[in-house]
Amino acid sequence: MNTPRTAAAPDARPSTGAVTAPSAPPARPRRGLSRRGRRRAVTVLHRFLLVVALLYFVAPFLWMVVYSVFPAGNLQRENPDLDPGALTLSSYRRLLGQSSFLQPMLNSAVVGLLTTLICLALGSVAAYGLARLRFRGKQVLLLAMMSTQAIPVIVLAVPLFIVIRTLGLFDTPAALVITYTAFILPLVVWMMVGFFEDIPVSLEKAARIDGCGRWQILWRIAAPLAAPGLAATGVFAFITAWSDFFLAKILTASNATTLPVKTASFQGLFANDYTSAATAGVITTLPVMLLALAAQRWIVRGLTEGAVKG
Amino acid sequence: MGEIVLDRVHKSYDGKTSAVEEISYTVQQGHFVTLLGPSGCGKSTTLNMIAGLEDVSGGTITIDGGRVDELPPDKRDLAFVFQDYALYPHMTVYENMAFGLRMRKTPKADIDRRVRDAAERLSLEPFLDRKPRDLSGGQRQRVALGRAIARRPAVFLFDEPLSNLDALLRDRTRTELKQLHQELGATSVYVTHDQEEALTLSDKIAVMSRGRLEQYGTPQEIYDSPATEFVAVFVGKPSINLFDAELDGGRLTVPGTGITVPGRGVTQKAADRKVRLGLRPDELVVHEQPQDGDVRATVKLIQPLGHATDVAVTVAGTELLARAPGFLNVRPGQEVGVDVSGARLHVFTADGTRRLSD
Amino acid sequence: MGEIVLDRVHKSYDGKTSAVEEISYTVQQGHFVTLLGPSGCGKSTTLNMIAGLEDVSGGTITIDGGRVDELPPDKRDLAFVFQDYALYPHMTVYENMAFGLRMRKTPKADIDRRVRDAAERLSLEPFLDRKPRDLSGGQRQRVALGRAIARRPAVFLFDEPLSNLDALLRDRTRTELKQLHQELGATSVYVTHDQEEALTLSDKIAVMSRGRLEQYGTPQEIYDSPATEFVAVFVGKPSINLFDAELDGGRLTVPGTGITVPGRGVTQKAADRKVRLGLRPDELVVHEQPQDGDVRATVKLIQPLGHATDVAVTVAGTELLARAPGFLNVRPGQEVGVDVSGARLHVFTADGTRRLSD
Amino acid sequence: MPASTLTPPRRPRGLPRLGGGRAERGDRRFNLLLMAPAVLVVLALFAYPIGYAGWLSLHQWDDKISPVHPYVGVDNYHQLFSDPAYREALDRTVYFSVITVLAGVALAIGLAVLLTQQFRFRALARVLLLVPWAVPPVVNGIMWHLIFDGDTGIANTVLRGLGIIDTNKQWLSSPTSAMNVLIFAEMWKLLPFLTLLFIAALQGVPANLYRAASIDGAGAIRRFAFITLPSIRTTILFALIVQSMWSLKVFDTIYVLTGGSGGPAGGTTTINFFAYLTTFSNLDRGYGAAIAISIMALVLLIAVFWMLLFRAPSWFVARGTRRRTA
Amino acid sequence: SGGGTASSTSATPLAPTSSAGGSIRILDDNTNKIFGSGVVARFEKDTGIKVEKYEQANFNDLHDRLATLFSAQDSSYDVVMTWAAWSAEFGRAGWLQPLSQSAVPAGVLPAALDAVSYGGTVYGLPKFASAQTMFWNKDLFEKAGLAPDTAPATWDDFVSAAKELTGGGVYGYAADLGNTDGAYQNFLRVLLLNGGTMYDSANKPVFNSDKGVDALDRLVKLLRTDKVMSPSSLQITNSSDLNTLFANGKAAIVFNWPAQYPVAVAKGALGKAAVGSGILPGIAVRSASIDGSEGFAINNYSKNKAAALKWLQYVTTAAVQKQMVQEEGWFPVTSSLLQDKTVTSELPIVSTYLQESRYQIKRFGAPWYSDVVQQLSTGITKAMLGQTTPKKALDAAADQASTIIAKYK
Ligand SMILES: Nc1ncnc2c1ncn2[C@@H]1O[C@H](COP(=O)(O)OP(=O)(O)OP(=O)(O)O)[C@@H](O)[C@H]1O
Ligand SMILES: Nc1ncnc2c1ncn2[C@@H]1O[C@H](COP(=O)(O)OP(=O)(O)OP(=O)(O)O)[C@@H](O)[C@H]1O
Ligand SMILES: [Mg+2]
Ligand SMILES: [Mg+2]
Repeated sequence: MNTPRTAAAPDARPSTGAVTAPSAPPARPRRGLSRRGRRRAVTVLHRFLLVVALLYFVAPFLWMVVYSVFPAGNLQRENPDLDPGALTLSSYRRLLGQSSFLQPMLNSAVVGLLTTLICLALGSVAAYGLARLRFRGKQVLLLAMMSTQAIPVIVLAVPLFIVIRTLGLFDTPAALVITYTAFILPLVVWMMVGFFEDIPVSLEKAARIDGCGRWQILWRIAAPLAAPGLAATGVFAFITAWSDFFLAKILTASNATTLPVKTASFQGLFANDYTSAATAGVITTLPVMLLALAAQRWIVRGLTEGAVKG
Repeated sequence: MGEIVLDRVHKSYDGKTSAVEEISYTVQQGHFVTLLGPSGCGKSTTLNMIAGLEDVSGGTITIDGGRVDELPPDKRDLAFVFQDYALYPHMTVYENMAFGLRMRKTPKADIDRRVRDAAERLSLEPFLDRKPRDLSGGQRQRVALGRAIARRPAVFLFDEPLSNLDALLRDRTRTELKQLHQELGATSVYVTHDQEEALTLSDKIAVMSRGRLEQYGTPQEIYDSPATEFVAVFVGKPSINLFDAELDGGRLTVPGTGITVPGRGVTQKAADRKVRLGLRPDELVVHEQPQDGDVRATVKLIQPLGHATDVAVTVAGTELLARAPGFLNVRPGQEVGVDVSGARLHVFTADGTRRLSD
Repeated sequence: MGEIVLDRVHKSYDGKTSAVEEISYTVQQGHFVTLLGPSGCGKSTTLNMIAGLEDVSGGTITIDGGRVDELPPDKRDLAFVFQDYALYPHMTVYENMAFGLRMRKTPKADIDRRVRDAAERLSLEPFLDRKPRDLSGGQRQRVALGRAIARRPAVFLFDEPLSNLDALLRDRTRTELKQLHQELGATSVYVTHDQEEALTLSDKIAVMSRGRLEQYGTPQEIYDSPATEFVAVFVGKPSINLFDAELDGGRLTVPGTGITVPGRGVTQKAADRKVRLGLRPDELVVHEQPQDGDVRATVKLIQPLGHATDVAVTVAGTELLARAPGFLNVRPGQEVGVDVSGARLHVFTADGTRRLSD
Repeated sequence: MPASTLTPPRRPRGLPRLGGGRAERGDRRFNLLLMAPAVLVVLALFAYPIGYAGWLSLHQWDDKISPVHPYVGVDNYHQLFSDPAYREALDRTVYFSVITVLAGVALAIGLAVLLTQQFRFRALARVLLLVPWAVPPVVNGIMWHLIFDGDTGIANTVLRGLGIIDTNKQWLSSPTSAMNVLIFAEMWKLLPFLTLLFIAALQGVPANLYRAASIDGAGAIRRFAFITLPSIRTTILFALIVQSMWSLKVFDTIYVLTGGSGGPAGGTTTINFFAYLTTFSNLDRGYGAAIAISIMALVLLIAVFWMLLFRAPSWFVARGTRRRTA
Repeated sequence: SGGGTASSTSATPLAPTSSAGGSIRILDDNTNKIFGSGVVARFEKDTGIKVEKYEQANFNDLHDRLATLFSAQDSSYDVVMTWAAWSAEFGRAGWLQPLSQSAVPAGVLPAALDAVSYGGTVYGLPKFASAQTMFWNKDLFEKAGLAPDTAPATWDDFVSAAKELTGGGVYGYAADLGNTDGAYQNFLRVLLLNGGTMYDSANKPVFNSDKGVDALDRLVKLLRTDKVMSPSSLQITNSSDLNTLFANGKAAIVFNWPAQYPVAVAKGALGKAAVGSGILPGIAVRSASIDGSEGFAINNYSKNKAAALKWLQYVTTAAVQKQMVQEEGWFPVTSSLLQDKTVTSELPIVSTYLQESRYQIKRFGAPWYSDVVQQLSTGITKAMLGQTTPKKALDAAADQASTIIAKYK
């Protein structure tokens, strides 16, 4: 499985292409032919590496999908039997018919959405303020925001647990919404600052001349223009909240259990059920994956441009 | 409607250095006034203070007799055209032009009429439903104008509105802008660092340098009688030739070059022996064969422009630029004669801050 | 060293439309040749093919007699100055200038000598240790030049190297560039869409339009005898006045305007009754009081330039631009006289593709 | 001195020190108002727990042993140095992190180069890249467990099919191979994000730089070395920092992949997992807090290390104010 | 023994009351299906107590979750699942409600009750009894030329039989050594069969005695020398995988929990006729086994302990126990049911259990169980992998165990 490794620098490959073209003395016009042949060789190599890389990224997930739609008996043997006739959605039907599975699903959705909304509301407004403000501690503040990511959740797990329990929020969606907000909000601010900085100040000046107040500028000019950023950040926040396992494991017991926790629980001591685990895995992944794919253009922009600039 | 008076207006961003030093002048109603100066001289700052986008640090601004310097921008009845146009990317052309009116709660029907009127004036009708990103640079520029026009304000402010256009379009739009002003007759303040724009467009020009007002006058005053050396250098293309000269009993001599002219109309005070002498290149005549009374010069560089030719020559080490009409048949290194006698004299004190000639 | 021959060079990006249609010309050794034309006409494409940054789709390019069109760029012994300078942002000025030499395994000492020499020539010594981002636009431009000079290639290629500079700096750098070329004497191909740059800098100009070569000649040939209507319009500022005219027995008449001139030196064939007539604005004379033989015109717009004034007038509905020297004391709406008799005639076939006058 | 006393007091207390008139002060107040809620929320939600964790780490707090929790000073931190389990976990973490961070960043650059070339289905390829990114870590663990199961995993089937092995390899049964599987699984998950970062960075490199370099005589390899790498330097730094943080914090995948044990034989117990086991399985909360805080210190230390290595601490600081020019 | 409770001093043992009502919440592991699919409903009907929630959680997650809950003094659950190790750990910490002797129904098997007690205090009632026995594949025995109905009675017999059985993709033996508990169980089983023990009477670890070293050595030999143990044993983290392996005919002999039986005889698997069941083959003793009984306990922070106790007792009733045996194959917790003819005829393994229960069945549940097992299993796995010798592995583990246990003094 060292294929991706060889992909390291295709740019650094062309020399290998010389194999296909007879080497010519340097700096002679006839060398042009080899130039073309070399290009073709590089192209072939590029496509090959590309296919390998994409297989690496997609195949594992597809295999889990396969696991979820074939009876375990077909797969847990020397050579898997992928007879299409054996295809069955029974495991999906079973899980989705079980309230003990639907409840976590609902919890995840509620927690994810609420967290996203709160983070976007607080975070984008703060990011706007930060983007427009110039003061000495600004960089430090941004850096502090980012350095919250350096804190392992494990440091906060016990204290958070105690706080949450004291507030009487243990095993409620609110517990998760609050803690996720703490972890995601700094990231949202960090990402959104970049987007707001990209909005030309002259637009806001124009709006002021046109008669907008401060809130109106925020609402009518800045927010719509940062919409792609909001979308990207929102998807990012949602996926982060949706995917969390650790905090949900610590801060919930049953009522507010989320999908990842439920999914992880399919590997028990006496009832290891690979098909259910795979099915739950697919179900857990699909919503966020669809979201990610739908918003992919924004995400790429949001994650990268929001995160790294200059 | 639209007389603007700046009275000792002053701006400092950091509380220490001045971006604009106490500036006073009056923009007459209906006039087109240009703020001209190099980058960083405080043009935009001045314009922003008039607009209310920046607070004044001192002094007062009045429009039609009413003090406005404490009013927010939207209470000042003015429109602003930005260098980058500042069109709202998420709104159509129509919405862009209507936005200012909507914010002012103008009735729907009125808005529509005024937007369509402005669009017609600028031939923007076909684009009303497009977003700014689907327009060319020139079209965007027109939308920015349209947005200002639709508002029908008492005062138009422009901050280098043409500088993002390419040369051809810039010339064309400049002409359109001038025509528009002739039609609308609204007071306009226009910022540019391009002297040609300033000369062609303005009723009056305010030349600024390092936050100070160097001269305020009509284009002809500015060009024919620059008040300071800075103005003389900044206005006019190609740039004026400037020499350290000596003024002595009515004669001006540029030491070591053999250039000497009678100082017609130059007022000399005791202190003004050492002066600065300016001669515009297009007022110098180049003779391929040196003639009597010509300064002898060696050709250094020839730059034909089609209708004229710029010739850089050296006179005893001092460089001199002359512009001759048509194509001039000279070669680098060739000896030519330069006749300076026909040139108008621009004489300034040695520090360049005061004009001595009339 | 450095003669470039383009022989039926052709380029198509998509295999269907031509970005450059079979173009042939020779750039003589040591000449400064400008590719001039509007945006998208194929100037950069041509230059890139010479550089080897684009493959040719057809035809051949030879430098000093050797075919180069299949060689990679680094085997062609040329330097390239980009519009955006393309300075390596992570290298100091010194490293930028040394990079090309390092890549060619030039000895360290040699590199140092050549870089310092180039830096001195361009007064870049104080900046050698800076990164490009710490330089002004003009300084960056000079570094880009320095990088090219340090390499001492047979051929210099420039792709609009001045267009990112502001007007003042552009003029100054243009002059420096011309001087530099005079000193180095290396063959140079220069792309621009600015006719003034082309006229001032070039030994020869290749005017291009839509991938085709319109005319190849010296600045004077291009300006005084434009081969096509396109060249006439594109070269010369302000732009030439053009009319649909009738050529009849040696007389040219612009119908409905009263403009009529004897067709001196115009060769007429049977088919050429309907022609296009071009008159340069600076060859027209405006009389504040109409005189005998003048065409009567109404002033529409006045644009003073200082040394001259552009006056747009209408003659029976047809617009005409004239440039008069100095400040002209006329007002929009005023009636003036325009004397066209002194203007050189530029007569083209009705489709503008062939010149009829000499 | 006299000058400043003459000027009217322009600066109300608590506001950033800048000049300006009424409107500008209003703007600043407004912006501060916008920032306040988020900053306060983050402060509140982090300050207390971190303080609490620090306090815990100074106590002997083992729920199973005793309900009394005496103050023990830095004893817990002292224990870190003598605890072989911590040492081993640290070693494993270094192994895991060095590979995931260095190889991850290197591979991601390679992949980004692959994906920035022109080819027909480039948009689709970049979409597919998002698949692993969207997979929750828990599912990631399950997935690789299915694949690397020694008996029924598809990995063995494929490798047998290719003739690379002839008897099934028990991937998850030895500590080293389980750790390698874990690295493989984590790489799968982390590469897309890093690759996306680098794709954006590569796209930001002006094409003319490459053209200038090729005219200057640099071939493909040297263009990569002299232009590409230096141009994406800040992104590399960012990726190294971010990935270091994540690598040190990896938990979910280990938990699921190893059935919550960090096994076999503790082979996949990184310090973060060790902190978890100590805190939640052994209920030794004081020591657990000390371990966790040591991780935090480590993360910050490594971030500083990368910054110093790149001699560009100013980049992070400058980012807040830099504005993209159109 | 170290039975001194640290914190449960205030708790008076709970005795049954007649007036139990209200509602309770139950947290179980995911071993049993019968509660969710009927027993809970019947309990509600029979007692009038409402079961607000019956939740099943992953066994692997449960310890940490319970510990977290308890340390937060949470009362979300009234009843929690327990077994030997947790009864000790949580009981000692004062998190489980001690039961009075009167709360324990008559006839509960001592081994099963042991799993819910620690240090003489009963903290809960068992829900099923369990011990490992031997299962073998009669078809494979026949194929290998061994007598299909005769079980190997000694370790050596077992090893030589396993050798005969190994080959052609089939292994003579397989185990579940993949996780912490699994490694410990497999070692403990051989240790007991070799006549060894975990701790001496002063709770000093003695599993590194000669007997212990020999026991681990035998286990290692199965894998590394005799190569009769399926290599996948090292990655099997749960008995259900082992169940599948045996049921698929990949392993001829396994030592496994009773739940192996229904899986093996299920449709599509081996079938009744092919599954042999017997007691574990001995080394120094004839046989011995490890205990896997589970039960329910009452959260000490529960607000409705009386009703919770009702549930505990209800689970031990004959009706529930019978269903448990019949549907899931676990052993009943009362001796009366163990003798029940209908039960034994249906499940031959019940009589095997009866036989096995004549010998030692232990688990050594203790408060330090999870810490010690973690250390010990690391050593065992390393020894299995040949990375260390059994002696070194056990000595090191014993050292660490002493340190850990010392904390509980
Ligand atoms: N927001 C600001 N904060 C601090 N200093 C500023 C600010 N805006 C402008 N300045 C400074 O004030 C001075 C005048 O700037 P201004 O923008 O008015 O110049 P300008 O004449 O418009 O120049 P340009 O032609 O480059 O637009 C400059 O020195 C500039 O650096
Ligand atoms: N890489 C390319 N792929 C496809 N078409 C191209 C490419 N580069 C240029 N073209 C097209 O080829 C034609 C000529 O382009 P070229 O860049 O040479 O023009 P130009 O004269 O340099 O214009 P400009 O002054 O705008 O730089 C244009 O129509 C352009 O759209
Ligand atoms: Mg400005
Ligand atoms: Mg171009």
